[in-house]
Amino acid sequence: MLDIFRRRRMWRRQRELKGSYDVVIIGGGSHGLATAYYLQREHGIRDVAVLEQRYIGSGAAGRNTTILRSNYKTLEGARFYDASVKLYEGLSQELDFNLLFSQCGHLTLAHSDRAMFVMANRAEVNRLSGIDSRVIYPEEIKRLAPAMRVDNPHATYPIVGALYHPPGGIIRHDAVVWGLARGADRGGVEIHQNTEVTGLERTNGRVTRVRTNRGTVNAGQVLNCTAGWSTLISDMAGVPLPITTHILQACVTEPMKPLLDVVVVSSQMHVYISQTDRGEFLMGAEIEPWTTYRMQGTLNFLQEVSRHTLELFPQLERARLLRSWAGLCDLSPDYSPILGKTEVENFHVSAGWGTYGFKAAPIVGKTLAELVATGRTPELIAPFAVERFYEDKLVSELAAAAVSH
Amino acid sequence: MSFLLACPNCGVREVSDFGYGGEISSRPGAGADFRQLNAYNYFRRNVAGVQREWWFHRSGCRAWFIAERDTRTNRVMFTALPKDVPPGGDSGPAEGPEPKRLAVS
Amino acid sequence: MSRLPEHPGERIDRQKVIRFSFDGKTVEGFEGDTVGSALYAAGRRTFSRSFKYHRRRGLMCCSGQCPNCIVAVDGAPGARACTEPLREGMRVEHLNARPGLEFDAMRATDLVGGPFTPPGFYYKTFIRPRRLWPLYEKVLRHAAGLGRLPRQQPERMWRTEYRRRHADVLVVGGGVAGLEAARAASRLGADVVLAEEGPELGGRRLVDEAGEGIAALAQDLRAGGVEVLTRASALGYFDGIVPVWQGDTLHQVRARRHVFATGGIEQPLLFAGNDLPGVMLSDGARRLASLYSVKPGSRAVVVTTSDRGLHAALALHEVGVEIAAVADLRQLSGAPAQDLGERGIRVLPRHTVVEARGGKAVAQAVLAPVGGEEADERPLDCDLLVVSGGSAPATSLLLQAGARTAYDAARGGFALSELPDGVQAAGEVAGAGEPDSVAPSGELAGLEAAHAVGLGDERSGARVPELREALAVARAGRPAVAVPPPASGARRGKCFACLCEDVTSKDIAYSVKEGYDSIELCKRYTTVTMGPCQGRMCQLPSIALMAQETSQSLADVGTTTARPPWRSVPMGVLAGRPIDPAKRSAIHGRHRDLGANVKWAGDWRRPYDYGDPQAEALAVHHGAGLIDVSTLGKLLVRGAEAGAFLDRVYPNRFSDLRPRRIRYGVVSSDAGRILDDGTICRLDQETFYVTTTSSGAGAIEEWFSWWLADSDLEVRLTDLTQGVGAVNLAGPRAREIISAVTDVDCSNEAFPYLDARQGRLAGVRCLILRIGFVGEVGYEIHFPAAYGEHVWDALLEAGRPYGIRPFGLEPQRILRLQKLHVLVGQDTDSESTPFGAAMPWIVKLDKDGDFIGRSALEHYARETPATSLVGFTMSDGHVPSEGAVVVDERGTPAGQVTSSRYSPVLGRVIGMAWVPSALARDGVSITISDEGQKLTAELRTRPFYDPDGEVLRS
Amino acid sequence: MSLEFLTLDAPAVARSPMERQARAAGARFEVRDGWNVAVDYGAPEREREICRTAAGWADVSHLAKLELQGDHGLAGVTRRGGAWWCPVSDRRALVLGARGSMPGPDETEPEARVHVVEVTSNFAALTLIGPLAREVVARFCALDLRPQATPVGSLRPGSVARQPGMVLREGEHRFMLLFGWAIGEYMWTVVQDAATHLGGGPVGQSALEGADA
Repeated sequence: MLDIFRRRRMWRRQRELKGSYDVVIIGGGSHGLATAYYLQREHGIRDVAVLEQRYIGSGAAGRNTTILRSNYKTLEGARFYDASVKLYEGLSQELDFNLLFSQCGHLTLAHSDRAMFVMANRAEVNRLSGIDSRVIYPEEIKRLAPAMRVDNPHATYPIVGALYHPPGGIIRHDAVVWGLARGADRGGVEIHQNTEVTGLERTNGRVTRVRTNRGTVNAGQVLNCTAGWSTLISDMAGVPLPITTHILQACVTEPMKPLLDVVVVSSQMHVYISQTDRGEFLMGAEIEPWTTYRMQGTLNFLQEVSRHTLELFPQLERARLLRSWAGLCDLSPDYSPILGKTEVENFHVSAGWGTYGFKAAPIVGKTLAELVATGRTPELIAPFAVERFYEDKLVSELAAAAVSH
Repeated sequence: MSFLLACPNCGVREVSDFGYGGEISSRPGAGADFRQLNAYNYFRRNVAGVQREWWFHRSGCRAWFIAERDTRTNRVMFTALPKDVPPGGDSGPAEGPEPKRLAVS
Repeated sequence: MSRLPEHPGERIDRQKVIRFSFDGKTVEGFEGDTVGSALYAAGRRTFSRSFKYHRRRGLMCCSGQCPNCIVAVDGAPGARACTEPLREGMRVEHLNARPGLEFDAMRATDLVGGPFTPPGFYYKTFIRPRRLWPLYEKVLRHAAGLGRLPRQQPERMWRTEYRRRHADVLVVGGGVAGLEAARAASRLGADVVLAEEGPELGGRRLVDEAGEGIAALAQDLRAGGVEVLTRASALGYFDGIVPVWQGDTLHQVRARRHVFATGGIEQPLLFAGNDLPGVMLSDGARRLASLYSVKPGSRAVVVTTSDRGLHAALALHEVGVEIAAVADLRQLSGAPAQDLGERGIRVLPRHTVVEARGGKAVAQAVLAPVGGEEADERPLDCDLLVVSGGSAPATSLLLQAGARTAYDAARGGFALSELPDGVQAAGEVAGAGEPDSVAPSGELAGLEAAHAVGLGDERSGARVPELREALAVARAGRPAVAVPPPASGARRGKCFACLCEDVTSKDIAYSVKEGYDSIELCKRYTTVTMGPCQGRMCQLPSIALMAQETSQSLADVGTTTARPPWRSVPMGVLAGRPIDPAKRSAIHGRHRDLGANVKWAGDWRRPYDYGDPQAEALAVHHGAGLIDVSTLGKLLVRGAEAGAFLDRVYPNRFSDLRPRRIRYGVVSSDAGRILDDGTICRLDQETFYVTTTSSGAGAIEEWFSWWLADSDLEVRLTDLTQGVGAVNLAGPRAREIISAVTDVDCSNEAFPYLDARQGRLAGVRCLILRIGFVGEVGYEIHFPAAYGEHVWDALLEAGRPYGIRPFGLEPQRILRLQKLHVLVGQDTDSESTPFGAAMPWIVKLDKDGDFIGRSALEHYARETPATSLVGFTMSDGHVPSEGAVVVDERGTPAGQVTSSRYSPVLGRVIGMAWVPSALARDGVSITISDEGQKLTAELRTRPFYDPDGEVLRS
Repeated sequence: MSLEFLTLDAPAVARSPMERQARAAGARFEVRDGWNVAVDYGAPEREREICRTAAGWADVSHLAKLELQGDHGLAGVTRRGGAWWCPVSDRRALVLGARGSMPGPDETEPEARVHVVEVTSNFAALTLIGPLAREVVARFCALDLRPQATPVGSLRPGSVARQPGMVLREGEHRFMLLFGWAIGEYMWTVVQDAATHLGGGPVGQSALEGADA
């Protein structure tokens, strides 16, 4: 609290790159910074450089819709994201930086029997993994989201029920980035912004040097923690990834007085809605089906997201949409991440997160740091190795629906 | 409603008129091993640059065709029915950035 | 009242008094007024309270650019009072003050605020104890937010719609440049649309000369066929589409060329108290006076960085405003300064304003020499402080279109440096805002746009270099503009860099010192430029402040990304009409007549039941049932190589299927996963009739045509899904019923199981397939959809003596479950293979040649799947949820229930589930976890009803 | 055994998927060529007026449609004997018109090897007619229907009200929308919603024939 009266730099001024680092992390987003943070904190590894091509949090970390949850469909996914939410719960105190994590609860609406099937299945897998998640019905939905139009006889998509996940919620995404960056910086990690990786040099099956627009550095281990560019970086190391890159968009309204206290998601209507602490309604929709690296939004998105939001919240019809943005999203074939070791010995990845990356930041940081420090893949992330695609052993979150924030 | 594509049968339409079929890849023959098969099934080149890809005119004539597009700009170089596609283009070198010109005044 | 005497050019009609309410009190204005001008004329200075500090805010720009006069109109927050036209009876309310606008309890945040609420305040507070955060958060949430919406609203009440407009040229901006561009393009024959944000055309000409000459120009345009839209805001640029919001309509303009003549945005100055009501931009004060005949103040101080402010001083003086002094940040003084001097008005060169003082509104302005000492300050009493900090080109739409800007020191702002293809810029936004260049710049842009779409002639071609020359001459003669220091008087109080979010110059300095030293980080941390004005008022000042704090040039600081929409827009406008597509069978009307319980099934509306699913299921066993299966996908696969093609896209064989025979098929992906299933009937040597699942129809058509697209196979595909209706007649009396209405011999000998026949049924030509999805003797009848009701009626009529009942999807699900027929998409998912789904017989690996999925299926044929699909029955009558989880002995999820129903004919609960393959044997007990309850089920591998298919074949 | 079951030659009455909506709007029906056709909506004169001044819409789903597969030899849309012959691709064409105007089995290009499939009830259809017809279509369709882009006698397959469809420009102020049979009810709702707002209304066959004359 007293910190507010002390003006202190969050992180040190940028310096020149050194000639070599024990660990080079490519990507100054939530994953790269979390990994750097846990490397110094849990393993005392401080000779770490985080290379960010623009400014920290400029990619997916600063563009997502800030939703956290762990009610995944697969056992592997549920366990993994549960560990992440648990870390997030203590992160404000640990970083001494309020990340504004609001565990306001997360509702995934079901509009059909088939959707109820999926909800029941997720609820049960979650319950068996110790995750608070259950199927609820319209009466309870109305209590949780009194402003939402729940039982409308003329609804195109009647609300049959919902998967309710009380620990889910929203967090301030930029604060996560800044808090982790400060923590990593104070532990000795170097954060280099405006530092773009232009090439990776391989010798004897290892990545030995990292070329950047600010010079070349030697690296003991290299981590690819990028989103949107993950295949481009991995290609530099000669590691193919089963990923395609798409845009995902979001938008906010002008700030309103509080109306909605939970996160509402409808996969059938392709929309997810929350109201931020500042009062803005924050909405997202589905990924554009075509691949692209061009971060430009579409009019279609604004139209569809508005139409679907108004179906649930007709009173927002005169609320003004203020700003929209697009980010890049790396999709894997089974909607589960690609995490951990690759065929190149000292090159590890955190990639292919689709729309789930931000939710996983702390646990990715913790597990990747452990992998880097010990050379062993932590059990929690073993199912997510890239090798699974060559073996056709998918961890499919697909039936979790088209969009599922 | 983003960029435009020209269906070889119907003409220019909004991209939302079409279904995307992904980059063109070659299917392994019968002798391929399981690993090669899965590389075909799951791995994509995902190039940042010019690629050839499948599109389906879902809202119109319902024909598949091939487009060559720069994934960095979404500029479409050409579209053609498979039988009319010119040779080459497979993972060729990426083009330079879009030409720019000076503003008026 | 502070109305000026009537003068030509005023937009109000003094004969027409309009009454409306502000915060419940009745206010009068005139027809032609805006809410802002009427309230101001009535003496109101404070319109709303600010976002964070709850400071008083009122009119400032009078053109809808700044956030200061945002109010709620008829319950809808977000309206800009200064542009909102006055309507009789409208209800206007302030935002963000409680209990009232004049006494606002949250004002305390301003009084004690400042040092206590630096940027990032929330990130640094309320961290411990963790359990108290939800409580703090609740308080914070209620303090935030501006507008208030109804708690509940049953329906959308506002009719909005889309309109698609194609054009050769879209001109955005109806100032002189835009009008000239539109006229030039349209004279060459272009189909032109012009969109102007304001209520009338003219742009800055409305301020300078009350719109002189504009009417004639506009008349010209309309006569030339230009579609002129006013009160029409261009919201963004989306790869050639520009959405234009006009009232209840969202025009989606797809033009081949775009001319952006979006002008410039007059910039405020940063000084202590620069947000006080009564601090007004120069154009704003002039607009009030010239268009609405409202006297903006009685005694004004004017502070400017350009001639714009000097002209304003002259104009205000003209209408009787006393000018206490004019401060010009520049040294040089030209003609307007002389004019002022001649009128006895003091012009102070190299002076600026360091503070505005006052309680409810400006009462005093403190002027001081630029960079001077406190001793040189001059406090001047005034009730109006007119400021003009220069103009920032409104480049947002251009940037969205791919243009680039670069810092132009001579102009003190970011000017266009590169334009993308297909786009022109004209007028002030292109740096040609002066009277001698604005018209030529517009005309040039119009000509170039027309030329680019293939119009024009020799004369128009020759005009282009002339215009370029004229512009170059005009540009050469233009004086450089002084760049104002970013802030003055910050130590005296808050200088607002961002009025939307209450970000002060100190906040920006503070955040830079904390390390948020790039413009993007600073933006996110302080939220500067993220408010409703979209950076119009704060982008340039915040960049200047950043530059000062980081000792960089403005060019090095750079700009933030331009994001749509350029003007905040009601979601209702974006949403368009709330009508959603639905597919309905040709018999749907009959289902409605019968009171069916209709639900979604994929993109179809289908009867789930007709009131009593159990009875409907029993009717199928005891007499007959009739179900509408028109939703099935139906593909015609024709050609000499149709059989070879099906052999390629299915794992099982079809080339050997005899004409008039039917075979079940499963479509597999190249990874060996089940995509869809259905029946394939060979009509003749070259013709197959393929059905797919209801939800898979479109996808399978695409899948098949994809495999055909680059193959040389002589095969033609026709999708008949919507053109052909289908019903399934099933039950022990089905044969008698169908025989009564068809000329086809339906005896078991003449028409055995899995055969197909064509003939007439109730006069209609039909294709009859003998298949049995529901387990009883059944006929699936296909016919032209236009006869749907006729065929349906005829069968129900013929079946009446036999107790026929229509049945829906729900009873069908019970019936097929009794037969353990797999429902693709219900019992299978994206990972299911035919082997796991207990259909190994569907894969013919002994088939010659390649087929889709062959390699993968060969692999999986050798492996035991982890889980397998089997039937089960419950001993205790509990119906487990579909989706309930099968657990292993350690309680770990190991499978799932995919279907479960009570079967009335069997008198027990049955289902299907994925279980570990090792357990998938008859009689094995498994544990199901359902909402935490542990249930026991017993596995069955054979159908529950008619396991050997004797009924079916009888 | 081939495709007889697609033929519409029954003694029964064939019905459009929009029949119930037309009835609810006050349509008076007559059976013509085996189809229940909305002849008028009780006020033929007013319906003709709507077609002259605003936009009328008429259900024309009863028009016969044939798909030609193979080398149809059509270079562009042509009008033959009252039917529109519309190439969709170089291997596929759609012929549509009143039942009597349709080609017989031998009348397709004799030298070309063309296969014919009856697709009448694949496509429901609405004709929009009147000076505001194009504005009505612009409310739900992104196709460029300006005369310079879509002259009279052109067919434009593309999204119509977010569904696959086609627009055939039959005249300066006359457009036919073709769409899947199963979305007839939806499409009527969309057109009614847009047209009514612009002063349009449903019109019967008589008004349409009046406009033809």
